[in-house]
Amino acid sequence: ASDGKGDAGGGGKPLVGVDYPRSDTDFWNAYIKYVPPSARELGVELKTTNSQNDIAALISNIQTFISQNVKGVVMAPQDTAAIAPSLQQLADRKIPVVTIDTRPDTGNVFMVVRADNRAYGTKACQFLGTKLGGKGKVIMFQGGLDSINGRDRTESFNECMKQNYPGITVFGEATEWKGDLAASKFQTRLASDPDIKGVYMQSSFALAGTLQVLKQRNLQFPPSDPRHVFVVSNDGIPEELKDIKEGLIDATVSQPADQFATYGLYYVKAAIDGKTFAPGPTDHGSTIVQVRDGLLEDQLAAPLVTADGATVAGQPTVRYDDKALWGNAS
Amino acid sequence: MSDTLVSTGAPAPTDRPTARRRMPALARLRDLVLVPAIVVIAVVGQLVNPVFLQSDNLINILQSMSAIAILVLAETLVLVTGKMDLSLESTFGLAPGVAAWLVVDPAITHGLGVDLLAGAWGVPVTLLVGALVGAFNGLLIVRYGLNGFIVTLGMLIVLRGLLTGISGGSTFFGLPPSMSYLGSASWVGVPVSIWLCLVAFAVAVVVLGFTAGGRALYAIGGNVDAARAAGIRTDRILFLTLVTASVLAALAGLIQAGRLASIPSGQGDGAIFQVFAAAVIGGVSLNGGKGSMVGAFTGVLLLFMIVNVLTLAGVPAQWTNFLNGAVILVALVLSRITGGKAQE
Amino acid sequence: MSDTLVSTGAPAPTDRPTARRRMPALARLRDLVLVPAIVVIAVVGQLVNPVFLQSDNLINILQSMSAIAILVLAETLVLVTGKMDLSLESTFGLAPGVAAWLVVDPAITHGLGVDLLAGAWGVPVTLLVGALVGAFNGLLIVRYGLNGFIVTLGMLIVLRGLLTGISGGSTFFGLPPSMSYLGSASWVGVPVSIWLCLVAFAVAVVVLGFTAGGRALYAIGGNVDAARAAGIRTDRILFLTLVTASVLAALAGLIQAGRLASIPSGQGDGAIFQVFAAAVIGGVSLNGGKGSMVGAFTGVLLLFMIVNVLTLAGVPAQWTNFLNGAVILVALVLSRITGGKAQE
Amino acid sequence: MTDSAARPDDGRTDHGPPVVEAVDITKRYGSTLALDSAGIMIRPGETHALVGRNGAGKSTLVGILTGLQEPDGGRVAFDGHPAPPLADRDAWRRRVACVYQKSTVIPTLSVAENLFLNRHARGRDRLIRWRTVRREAERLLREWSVDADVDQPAGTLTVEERQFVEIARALSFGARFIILDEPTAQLDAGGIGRLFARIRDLQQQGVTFLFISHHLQEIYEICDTVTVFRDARHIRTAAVADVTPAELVAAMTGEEAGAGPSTDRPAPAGDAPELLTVDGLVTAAGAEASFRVRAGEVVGLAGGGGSGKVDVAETIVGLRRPWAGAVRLAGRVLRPGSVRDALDAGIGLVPQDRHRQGLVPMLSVAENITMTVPGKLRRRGFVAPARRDAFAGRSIADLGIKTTGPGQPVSGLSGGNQQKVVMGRALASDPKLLVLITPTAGVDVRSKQNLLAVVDRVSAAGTGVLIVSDELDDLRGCDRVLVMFAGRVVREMSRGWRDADLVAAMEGVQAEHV
Ligand SMILES: Nc1ncnc2c1ncn2[C@@H]1O[C@H](COP(=O)(O)OP(=O)(O)OP(=O)(O)O)[C@@H](O)[C@H]1O
Ligand SMILES: Nc1ncnc2c1ncn2[C@@H]1O[C@H](COP(=O)(O)OP(=O)(O)OP(=O)(O)O)[C@@H](O)[C@H]1O
Ligand SMILES: [Mg+2]
Ligand SMILES: [Mg+2]
Repeated sequence: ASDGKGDAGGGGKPLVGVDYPRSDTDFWNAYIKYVPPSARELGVELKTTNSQNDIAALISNIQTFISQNVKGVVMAPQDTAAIAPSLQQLADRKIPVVTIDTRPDTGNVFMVVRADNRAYGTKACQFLGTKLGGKGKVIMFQGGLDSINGRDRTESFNECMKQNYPGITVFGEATEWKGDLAASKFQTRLASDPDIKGVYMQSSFALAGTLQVLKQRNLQFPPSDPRHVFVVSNDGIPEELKDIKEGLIDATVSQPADQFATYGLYYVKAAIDGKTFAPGPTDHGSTIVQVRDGLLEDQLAAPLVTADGATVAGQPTVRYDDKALWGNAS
Repeated sequence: MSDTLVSTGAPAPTDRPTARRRMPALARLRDLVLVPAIVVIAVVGQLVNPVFLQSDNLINILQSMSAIAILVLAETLVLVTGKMDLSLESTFGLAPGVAAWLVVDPAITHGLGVDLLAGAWGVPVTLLVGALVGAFNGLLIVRYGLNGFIVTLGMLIVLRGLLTGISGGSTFFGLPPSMSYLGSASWVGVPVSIWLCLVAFAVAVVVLGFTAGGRALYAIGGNVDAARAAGIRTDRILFLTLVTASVLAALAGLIQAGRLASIPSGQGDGAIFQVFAAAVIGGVSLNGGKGSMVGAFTGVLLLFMIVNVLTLAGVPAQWTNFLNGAVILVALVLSRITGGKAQE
Repeated sequence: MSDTLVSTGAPAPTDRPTARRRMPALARLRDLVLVPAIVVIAVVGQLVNPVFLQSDNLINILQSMSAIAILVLAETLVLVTGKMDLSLESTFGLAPGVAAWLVVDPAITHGLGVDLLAGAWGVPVTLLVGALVGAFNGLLIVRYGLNGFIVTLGMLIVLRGLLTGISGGSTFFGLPPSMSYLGSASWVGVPVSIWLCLVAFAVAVVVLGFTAGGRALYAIGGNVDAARAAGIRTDRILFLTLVTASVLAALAGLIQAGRLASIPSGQGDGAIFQVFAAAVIGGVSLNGGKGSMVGAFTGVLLLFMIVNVLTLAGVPAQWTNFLNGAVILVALVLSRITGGKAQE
Repeated sequence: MTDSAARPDDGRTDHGPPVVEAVDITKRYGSTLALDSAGIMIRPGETHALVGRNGAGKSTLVGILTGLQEPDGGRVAFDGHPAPPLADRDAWRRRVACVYQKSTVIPTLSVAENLFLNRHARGRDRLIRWRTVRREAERLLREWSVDADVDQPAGTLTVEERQFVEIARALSFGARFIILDEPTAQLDAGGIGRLFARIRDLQQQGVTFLFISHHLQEIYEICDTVTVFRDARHIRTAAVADVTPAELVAAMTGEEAGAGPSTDRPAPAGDAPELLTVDGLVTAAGAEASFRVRAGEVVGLAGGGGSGKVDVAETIVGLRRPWAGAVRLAGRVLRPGSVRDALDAGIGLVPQDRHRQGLVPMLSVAENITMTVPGKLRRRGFVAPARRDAFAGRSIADLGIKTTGPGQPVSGLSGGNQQKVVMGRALASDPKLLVLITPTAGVDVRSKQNLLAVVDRVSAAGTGVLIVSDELDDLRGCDRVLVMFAGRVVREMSRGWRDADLVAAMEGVQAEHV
């Protein structure tokens, strides 16, 4: 209540602290871009910080939120174990918390807004498995080993492959979310296994390098060509949609950056206003599930985007030019 | 270059004696050379956001810097002797990481850890790992005379890889209370980590300034042959310094682990840049023999105040790093200039 | 030394001449000290996976190392003069990043870039940015005599922040063909980047070995006062070296950008550790005055061969870093030991 | 003192066990044999001189006698008991104190701390009492009439002051046996006087000394016994009174003492053109000078410590930027502060300190010699190694540099030969004017003669020479000597001066402006 700008007192806009997890990936930059307009729309005052993918910085940022008397906090802790003490602190001060993208391992929050990372891996696996007809070799560019989202995608992809497409060999390459490492390892792998027919990259970080390697090795053929190498990316940034259109890649998972921003703030405002939620379908096409005692999670839809929007392995997909995709918003 | 540049002024003979006499006062003031900068940042911070000087926020600054500050203390010890230890940033993560690996129960942590030891072993094992790393560094550097920069650069990579290896890249959590105590408890309303950090620096000030061992570090850093000739057991002291620094890094890692109630496999990654920046801004010489604990402390304090002010000011995320870097660069340059002559 | 011994008449004269005569040969062999290690790795690689020695894979190794190799070349130049430039890793990303920012069309890239210049400006702007960064470093280090480690540590942070600032942290896509040519085209079946890298090293070997300017770098690194007293324009040469190194880093960044057809805002992040490791393994001294381009080249080659073999061997992801680090550490230690006396 | 007449060289001891006895000491550094079954025996109360050419192994023996180095073979005994183990530094320091040849002052620490390094005054809580340390340090410095603030970093001291800190420290241990390795090399006459007075005091108290110096007159001044080393071996030990200087030199060099530099070099023709013109030069440090050097003339620039002679010389050659005034060489005005320009104009330089400014130790002899003349080695724009080696080969032959070949790193040469390399570098450009700053510092008798012979040779060929030195031997061959004192040229002495006059002028006695 001491802060001059935002004040919860008597009908003023509530002050909400939003911590951005990092500003060096396209996906999170899109998220950062969507937050302020959403805040204006919902009528909340913002305090933002950036923890640069450093959990210690996040904790310190939460301290500054507390000292600035925020009424609610939205954050996206990339390390889901380390956040527990801070959650406790916020809970002690009755400050509601919404986490985006990740679910804390321990401790409770008002709502988790995320897409299911395990589903990303499974979707990519089903797409590649179907397109390759259940046999052949695929390479997977894992993100950082230290990322929970990366590990979820890796595990679910591997599990799905083992279960549904035992005929497919998967080369998993650790890349630390670095494009140059991915490109080098792709090249090395192509040298030993030139018959790789599928690529799954866990984020768009490896996009350009992968395409460049394919181009250089004359492996870029239109999807209709039997020599085509199937590429599945992840994130749904505009560049990926463009590449799908041009037939350079085949699919991507569109992480709803815009909805992360909107619903993160929506739930925190709701908490400040004293609303509560229960498991079940929502008004925006997603489902709230209770993932453990006292922890609700709004699992936003993360559609698989393809060139034709056809159904793959029984799952619906979205066409690359669908206006609903955030990557197509101007 | 200094020859030509330094001496362009008026004829020296007249002002030389005064220049001499001014020196000692300056030398003592050198430790406090950052105080004006700290005051400026504090004033700016208060103007930017009145929250800045509230005790809550000040405690926040001190707490968030406490682990790194101890790392800076450790590096300062090594730098004073004229060596370098880059691997401290990895020890910072590895030491508590190994302890966690040995004590946490895979049943709770989804298969992480081996649950070999009881939780109470966490702290001793952490410090032991620190000591072992330091001893290994010492063996290569002191015993076999290998270049410290090179050895610890290699160790930085190996130790980080080791932590990734045992953790599989995951974060250790579910630490025993003994391991999280230092980083999470409070005494009289002030986090233990702050007390620990302040006490560590106070002890270091006394040791470096008023004990034979501490002065030996300066002697070794200033001229190792001369130190040996004066009867200082240079090898033993260098070795002990490296071990002490690694143990301190392990302790710092423990504080960090307690604060996060977990140990990410990337703990400490890249911290060495910050550590060097803090030490050097604080007047510690990379050539050895020069630098004080008070200076090093003001160096870390300044860096963390800058970050805090930038956060409070709500600087656009994409420019935070640049501004942070620019302030560090300016501080580095100013500290060199006020710190006296150009040096290599 | 010769004074004393030549006239002793006692045991020395018989065995000394041979020892002496071996010296120059040894000195030349020193450049090749890593060759055995490279052979060992090659044999291991071939055993692990028969693909290893196929031209495809060899080209792959050379191509993936070409950008870093040029960075190592640049750092070697600086190290030979007895300075250090940590900021090369940031210039590596910033220089092409600024060029991309100026030339790419925000309409294609969703708001990234300012489209101020035509695509053809990409390459000159990249090199110009490199030159400016080098000149700024040179100004602070040579003109104002600030410590190179400190200045470039600050610059490392600032330049990285600057790239994050202008890119907003996003990756630049849609580079003009001129900017991606070097990293993506091939001549006679071999990528241009490999040619470029080999030519750069060949030129560097000639310049360092057979031109007055190149020898001056060694003289400066060996004893800057002596070099100055011998009429070498030390300041000017140091300045030019820093500028050249930064321009080379910019060029390396361009190659990398072309290879990935994009510039992530983290391009080069952490590369300096690798660069130092390669240079030092290759026998370049951190104290200046010692080191050869051939040695530096074998250093990078060894590092990239190790990574390649580890990839081909399908080492579990979590242990890759550790193994990589361990091999580097062993190579560092061995190269020091075979490279002769212990040194600081 | 009383037993100075005894002859220790036959190994007979007649007054208790020797203070120290080293027998059969062998020490190798890589392929260098620094000591070859050498030994020494020093008796209680004597002042024992150790002489020998550069690299004879004197300092190596000092290292072994003070426990810094382990001999590869042989044994050391103090007062008849075997020496303590190397690790027990305290035991060594109780037996022997030493002023090492290499500075052991730590520049970053205060003067006070340097004086009491590793033996600070401590309170009952084991913490250092700085106030006491400072007071003791002030007392100590006063004894040596060194007027320096004990709180300043030792790095800010002048060379002389630093040397006194070393000496004061070594002598303040109260040790009964003190080694002084070339303590006078950095001192001027006044300083040497103070040191010797003090040594005589201690001699009265029965303190034993081992004294090393290249200045033979000092040996005769304060020593009782002298040991000569040559080529890593013990050659001779005798009472000082029993050997003539010529015999000493012969023992050191292994040959009959040759004649000193010839002094019968013809004076330059009176109409020789003016070569160097120094007009109203004021150095940045405030020293002033105006003088001329004609072609073929050898001019000395003399002065005591801090007289500004080096300052003036370094300003002339462009190593320092002048405050005012101009320097012309054969009519061409030299660009202030540019060594390159001075070299291009035709100056050849031997800088003051060969280790600091003279040589790049890791580079080869050939590279060091040719460093100033890259232009002469070029073939199609590139340095041709063959041409470089040929060029260097000529210098090596001309100057008689002992080396395995032009490719040997210069760090592997002995001091005297290193100095010849510096001389070779100065001569490489066929200079019109040779500026030699303290060219024979730390160089043994024989090498000194060789270097000065070069001066005679080049001046005969028409080269002007400026020798900047306070060594009378260096200056003896000069046509004129300019004497500086307190930053001014106070006297000009033409050939035939008497030593006493020159020394007096350098000390500022009868100072009168010319
Ligand atoms: N640390 C060392 N490493 C290698 N060689 C050494 C070392 N110290 C001394 N030497 C060599 O040992 C020999 C003897 O050196 P020492 O310093 O004892 O000579 P010195 O008689 O003291 O000469 P000076 O009169 O020049 O002081 C020389 O050839 C020298 O080059
Ligand atoms: N006229 C002067 N008055 C006071 N100080 C001076 C004067 N001239 C020179 N100095 C200073 O004295 C120091 C020694 O000067 P310089 O090296 O020229 O003397 P030097 O005669 O060569 O003595 P040394 O024989 O010790 O080398 C320098 O720091 C110089 O700046
Ligand atoms: Mg000696
Ligand atoms: Mg002088």
